[in-house]
Amino acid sequence: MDSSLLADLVLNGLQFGLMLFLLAAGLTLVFGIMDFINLAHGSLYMIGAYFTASFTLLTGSFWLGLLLSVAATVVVGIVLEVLVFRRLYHRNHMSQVLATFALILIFNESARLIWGEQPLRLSTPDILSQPIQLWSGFDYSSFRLFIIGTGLAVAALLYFIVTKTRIGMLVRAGASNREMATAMGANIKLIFTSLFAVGAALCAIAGALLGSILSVQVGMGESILILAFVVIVVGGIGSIRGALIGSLLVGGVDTISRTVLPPLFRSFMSPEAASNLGPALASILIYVLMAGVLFFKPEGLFPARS
Amino acid sequence: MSQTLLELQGLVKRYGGLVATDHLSLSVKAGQTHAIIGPNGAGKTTLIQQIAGGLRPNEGTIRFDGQDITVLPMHKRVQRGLARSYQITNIFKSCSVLDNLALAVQARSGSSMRFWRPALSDSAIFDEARELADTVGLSTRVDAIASNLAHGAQRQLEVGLALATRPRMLLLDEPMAGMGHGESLQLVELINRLRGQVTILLIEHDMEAVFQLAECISVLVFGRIIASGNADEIRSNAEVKKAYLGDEVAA
Amino acid sequence: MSALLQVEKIDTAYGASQVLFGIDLEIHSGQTATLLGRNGMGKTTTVRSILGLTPARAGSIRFRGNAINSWTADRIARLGIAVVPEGRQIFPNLSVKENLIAFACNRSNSPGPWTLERIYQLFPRLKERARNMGNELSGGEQQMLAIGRALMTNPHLLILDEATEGLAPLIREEIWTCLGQLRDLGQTTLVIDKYVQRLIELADQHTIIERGQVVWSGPSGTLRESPEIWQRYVGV
Amino acid sequence: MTPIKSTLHHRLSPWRCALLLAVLLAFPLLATLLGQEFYIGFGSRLLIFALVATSLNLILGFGGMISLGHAAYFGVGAYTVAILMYYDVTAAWISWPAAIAAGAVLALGIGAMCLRTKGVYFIMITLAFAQMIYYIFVSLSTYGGDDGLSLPQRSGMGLNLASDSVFYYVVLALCTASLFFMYRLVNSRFGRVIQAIKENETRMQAIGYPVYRYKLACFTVAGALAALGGALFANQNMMASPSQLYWMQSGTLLVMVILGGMGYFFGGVIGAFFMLILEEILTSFTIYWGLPMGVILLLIVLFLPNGLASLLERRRGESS
Amino acid sequence: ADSVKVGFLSTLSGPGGALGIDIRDGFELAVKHAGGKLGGLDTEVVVVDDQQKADVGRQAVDRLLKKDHVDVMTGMVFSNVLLPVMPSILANDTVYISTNTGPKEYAGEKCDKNFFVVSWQNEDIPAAMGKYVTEQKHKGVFLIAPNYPGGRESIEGFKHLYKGKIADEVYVKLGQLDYSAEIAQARASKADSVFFFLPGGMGISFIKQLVASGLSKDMAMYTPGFSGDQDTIKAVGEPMLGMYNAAQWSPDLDNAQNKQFMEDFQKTYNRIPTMYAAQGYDSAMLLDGAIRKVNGKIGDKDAFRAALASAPFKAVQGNFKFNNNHYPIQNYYMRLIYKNDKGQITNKTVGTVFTDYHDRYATECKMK
Ligand SMILES: Nc1ncnc2c1ncn2[C@@H]1O[C@H](COP(=O)(O)OP(=O)(O)OP(=O)(O)O)[C@@H](O)[C@H]1O
Ligand SMILES: Nc1ncnc2c1ncn2[C@@H]1O[C@H](COP(=O)(O)OP(=O)(O)OP(=O)(O)O)[C@@H](O)[C@H]1O
Ligand SMILES: [Mg+2]
Ligand SMILES: [Mg+2]
Repeated sequence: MDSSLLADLVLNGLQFGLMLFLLAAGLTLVFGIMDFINLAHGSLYMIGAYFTASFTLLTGSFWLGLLLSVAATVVVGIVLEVLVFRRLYHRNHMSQVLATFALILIFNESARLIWGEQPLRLSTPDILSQPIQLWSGFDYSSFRLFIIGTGLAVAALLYFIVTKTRIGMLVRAGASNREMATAMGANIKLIFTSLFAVGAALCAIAGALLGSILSVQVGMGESILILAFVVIVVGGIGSIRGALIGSLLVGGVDTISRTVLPPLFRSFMSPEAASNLGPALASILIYVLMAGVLFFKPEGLFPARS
Repeated sequence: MSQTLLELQGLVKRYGGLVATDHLSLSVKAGQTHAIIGPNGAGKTTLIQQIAGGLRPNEGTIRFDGQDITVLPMHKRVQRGLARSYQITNIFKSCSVLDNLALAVQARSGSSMRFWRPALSDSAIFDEARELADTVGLSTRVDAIASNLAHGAQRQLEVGLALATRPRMLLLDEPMAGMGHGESLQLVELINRLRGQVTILLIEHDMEAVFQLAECISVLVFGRIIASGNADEIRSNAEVKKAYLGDEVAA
Repeated sequence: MSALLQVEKIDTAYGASQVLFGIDLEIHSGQTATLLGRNGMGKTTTVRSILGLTPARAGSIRFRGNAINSWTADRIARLGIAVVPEGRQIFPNLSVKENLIAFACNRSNSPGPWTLERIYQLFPRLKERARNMGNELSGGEQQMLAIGRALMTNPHLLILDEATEGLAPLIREEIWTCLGQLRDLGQTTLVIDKYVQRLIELADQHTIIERGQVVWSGPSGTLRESPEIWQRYVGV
Repeated sequence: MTPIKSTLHHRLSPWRCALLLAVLLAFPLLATLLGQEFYIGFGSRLLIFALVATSLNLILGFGGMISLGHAAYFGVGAYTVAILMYYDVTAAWISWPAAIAAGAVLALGIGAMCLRTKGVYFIMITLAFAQMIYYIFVSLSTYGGDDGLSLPQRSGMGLNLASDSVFYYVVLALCTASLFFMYRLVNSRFGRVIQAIKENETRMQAIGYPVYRYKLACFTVAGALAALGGALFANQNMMASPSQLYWMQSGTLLVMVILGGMGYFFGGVIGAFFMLILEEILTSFTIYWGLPMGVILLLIVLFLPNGLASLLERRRGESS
Repeated sequence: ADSVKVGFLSTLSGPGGALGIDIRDGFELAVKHAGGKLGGLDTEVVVVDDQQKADVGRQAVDRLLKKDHVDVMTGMVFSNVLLPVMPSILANDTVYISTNTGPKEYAGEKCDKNFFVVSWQNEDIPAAMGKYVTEQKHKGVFLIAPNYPGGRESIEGFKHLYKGKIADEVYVKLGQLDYSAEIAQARASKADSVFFFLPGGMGISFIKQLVASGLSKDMAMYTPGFSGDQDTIKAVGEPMLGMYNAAQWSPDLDNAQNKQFMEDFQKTYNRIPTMYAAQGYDSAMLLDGAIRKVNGKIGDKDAFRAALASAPFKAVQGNFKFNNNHYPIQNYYMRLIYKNDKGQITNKTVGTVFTDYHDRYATECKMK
């Protein structure tokens, strides 16, 4: 394997993994800590991407667009929490599944109504649109490097907040026993709403960043949502550290198998057959990874609570 | 005299660095009521869990009625006559009292891999469940939903479920916890009635009950038994006093 | 002098079933008061109403001069009430240390507040298990932790609801001693427990309730001299 | 002797069942009379999803096993029929039982591995296995890969299944039989055990039940019935496609059951009927049908916590 | 009948949605032109989205045929939808006018009297590119296409006339948007040119990512017209300049009907049409001509089919005839993306690759 392929693998894996992390982090907080299954998490990601596209168009600046989008998505997240989710915390997981499934429908259809059937294009900001030469003979997308940086920064910040600060403890306390945490003087309502807001903000960032390389379209949330769930289950639900390791594992497995398997198969079978098998196997490997982890560690790699 | 029913040998259970059960050996004679007392965190619940099959010991063997059951799954132990009640009430909350008991009776009356015949046509099961409700003093409440019962009545049902499996040995983990004096007395009475038919291993911090019921008391400290004997011996044991009883015994 | 806590004629119900019928209760600063009664008589419910967890339907509750009837539970707690609840209610996903420090503060501006070190002194067992998660503790250890957690907020009023349940006799003794020390330090406390004789020695003021109503209240002296009262209502 | 009152017993009103059956029997005639033959095929689809959703309700609502992989059995049932037909095995007598067997074996295998985990981890690991199967079929280019495998014709069984009406009655017969079987099952000894496991698994162990074995048996039965549904669906739709195996399909089935009412015998039927009919009605008004659909579903969760069936039946444990 | 009902099943959402939308707009433009009539008959177009999914298409077809009772069907974009639904349409003896994909499945032995293609056989345009790229004498070409019949046929077509070295051949999932893995493979393959068939949003993402990765500097890009048309250009912009791509149609083709089409389309929709729009427009015009030819008696199916086969209309791409397999005989042009005098980026014709091209499967067809 030559060095440029190796570099591609490492960087692509990191980029995809950290992107997943931005989504998984919010999901793991809401799910692991508040014990709330939010299928509409992917919808916030979609909304974030759409907002960024619209605001970027409106203001002419990606950065301003991103900022406004984060704010708007947070508002949507808070409204959702106050109007819907709050009534569902004490209900069973299945009610939450049904309610948030309904929200997916509502979000997707609203997006289609507002922004149309056609995928929107969100261009990377100018200063990050050119490749960067990392060393002679190897260029890499500066935008993807930026994603890697953002992901790492967010991971560090979240890890610190959740595990090292009082806020983090209060959040976890409120999650396991809401009434008791309230009786001890914590304003759990406010804390939970804020937590949702943080999750929404992360979604918006992820939507903006990934939307710029891919495209902004209805349904973009669902396909990645399931991967985000895989990530948090592999990492251990509720653990930020787990979400990070899980994201990198899933990102790594996906990237390596998608890059390495098809050529490997092509070396001994027809390109069409290899292309059937390669990507499918790459996707399967992610689930094999999850099943394998759960087989040996039934609560994920870093269970946040036992 | 009477033979040994339960025998523990060199039992060890570790949680990370903590040794919750430390090379513990113990034997309980058939028909006896044997109490285990000890400070908080001494490893009493951990011990019960291992005997009942909810936890696997790291070392040592558990023999029940002469046979090694160390690695037997929980339901097989129950089938051999080793039943437990839980420290925290653990019943079928949304089912009626009758259904609770009938389920336990059904467990030992033939296979339940029967897919076609309505279960209600098995009236023998339900008759027996009613009798059991009588035994534990719930005969007037058979149709009540378990979660609507008062705390004390739920504790009675808890014991009833264990009894319904027709155990030869009953493991009771702090059955009086959270009960007032009145309910405690009722339970003591019930356990007294079972004496002779069922061997009982009792964990309790309520010394009054322990001294009243147990023929033999073992004191567990740091996962080890530091003393065994009858009520008087334990009461007067200086080490036990220091580690566990304090001055309260006098009261 | 007005009372620190003043409960007047509260009615409380769970859904359709009313449990409290006009409970009165008064605790003055520095007092140790008790609430006595058989199982299921409404002791815990009274506490829950004070804490705002199951708000009273009628009547008034005043604490430190504020009418707190309609306050949310967290606001009431921040005014300086802490509880050691029935059934411990430890946070299973926080370590022992985190359980203690998560809510720590000095709500009564006490000059010598409770700190982590002092709690560890009181319950050395907790120090040994400091890094364990709440759910990895034995029943009794959890009880100690619940008491420590409440003390760490340095409340004006400390409420202990069956705080000795599941504790070994020796530890139970320690708790009584500790409560005595707290009283000497001027801590106001409301205790619910089944060891009436101990409480008579420890507390100043007693309230006995039966089926949601106050059937007797008075000072320790009276109760000590007439055991038939508590034997009748608490039953031994 | 007093009749036994049991909270684990499910009683159905014979009148309501007879009425439902009568309506279903008359449906094709009615549709033909109104010149709406198209809806006969739609009726078959309703019945098939009612069957599959009920099989999921068996493990989800009665057994408490939240599987997000039910589409695997549904899809494998469909593929069994399609693949057999690809090799010119057209007889329904062979391919439908084969589909049931395939579903059962698969559920047995997957269940054996998944049932060791609990809660959310069970949800995710069932999803994992279903997704693996999905990708396996996507990669099998012989059987159409991503594009699915079309059926040149419906299975043969001596009746003219090409006629939508005849096919409808065959589906109706099989669904009724399957539902009746599940009804007996729920009220049998086995059914009581399953429901009690859902209620309190550890206690079931502590009174002597080999819990794992019962759960696995239930999981297998549900897989087999879902596969039958899949076999019928392949015939109805004239193709087996990977999307039938995709997690969205599992999710939709889950939503049907929750919507209809978990643990109510007719929960699956009601949920499937409601979702599909609502979709049919809404699509005729607007292409943005997802919006009203979402709003309606949301209102139902918020105001009917136990699902639609709670309007009709009272579930055990609910005080009167 | 005095009216005709057209079932228009197309991909209108998702990454491939732009294609279906342009086909629909082209089709509707032609109908509007004729005053809402085709061949003098009042026309109702029932538009349905197949979401680029076979099973969605399957159910939609069932509905169009059995519930809406449409007279003809048209509109589909992708062969992975078309192939599984076609048997039901043909079994129902309904005419289908293919507005886009022309799979080899129905070009040879299985050619069908009800199946007409106005666009091209799937291999035709890529074959034109294969011929052209051979002439550029690159060291190696990296091939990439979606893994579905249309994609596989495109690569087959390219290879049919490409005589140079193939560095690597990669297939991706239809609808894929992240090409990091493929770009890594392309870099590793050391190819100095890339031929990609990636319709709609797929192509847009690919080009953008290829440019962002810096690889485009070392690789010449070639594509069939499908990814070199206005929908892609609009989204990608400048990086498209100078890219060669082949198609059966080009905006600057010099004939009357094309001039009118270009003018009307831009006036109505305020954008430059794509080849897909042209194909939609042609389809409607074909129907219009054929219905007129049978005097509105579309109930007489044999006559109607015969009328269709005679291609009684003027196609916007100029010469157009149906082959014996009902696939087109037409010219294929090489186009270059440039900036026109209005500053718009668009295609211009730079040459003709094939004249009156017959697809290579037609000989196997024995049309009854
Ligand atoms: N899952 C666990 N992980 C780590 N330590 C544990 C775990 N469960 C129990 N322990 C520890 O093991 C010791 C024994 O616990 P156990 O519950 O057996 O005590 P016990 O004798 O029943 O006490 P109590 O009378 O207070 O109920 C305790 O110190 C407890 O903290
Ligand atoms: N959540 C609830 N819903 C309905 N009834 C309740 C609820 N909680 C308690 N009750 C009922 O209210 C009454 C009073 O209960 P409470 O818990 O206040 O009693 P208590 O005096 O604290 O008893 P104990 O000594 O057992 O703790 C009891 O009859 C109980 O059954
Ligand atoms: Mg214990
Ligand atoms: Mg109480």
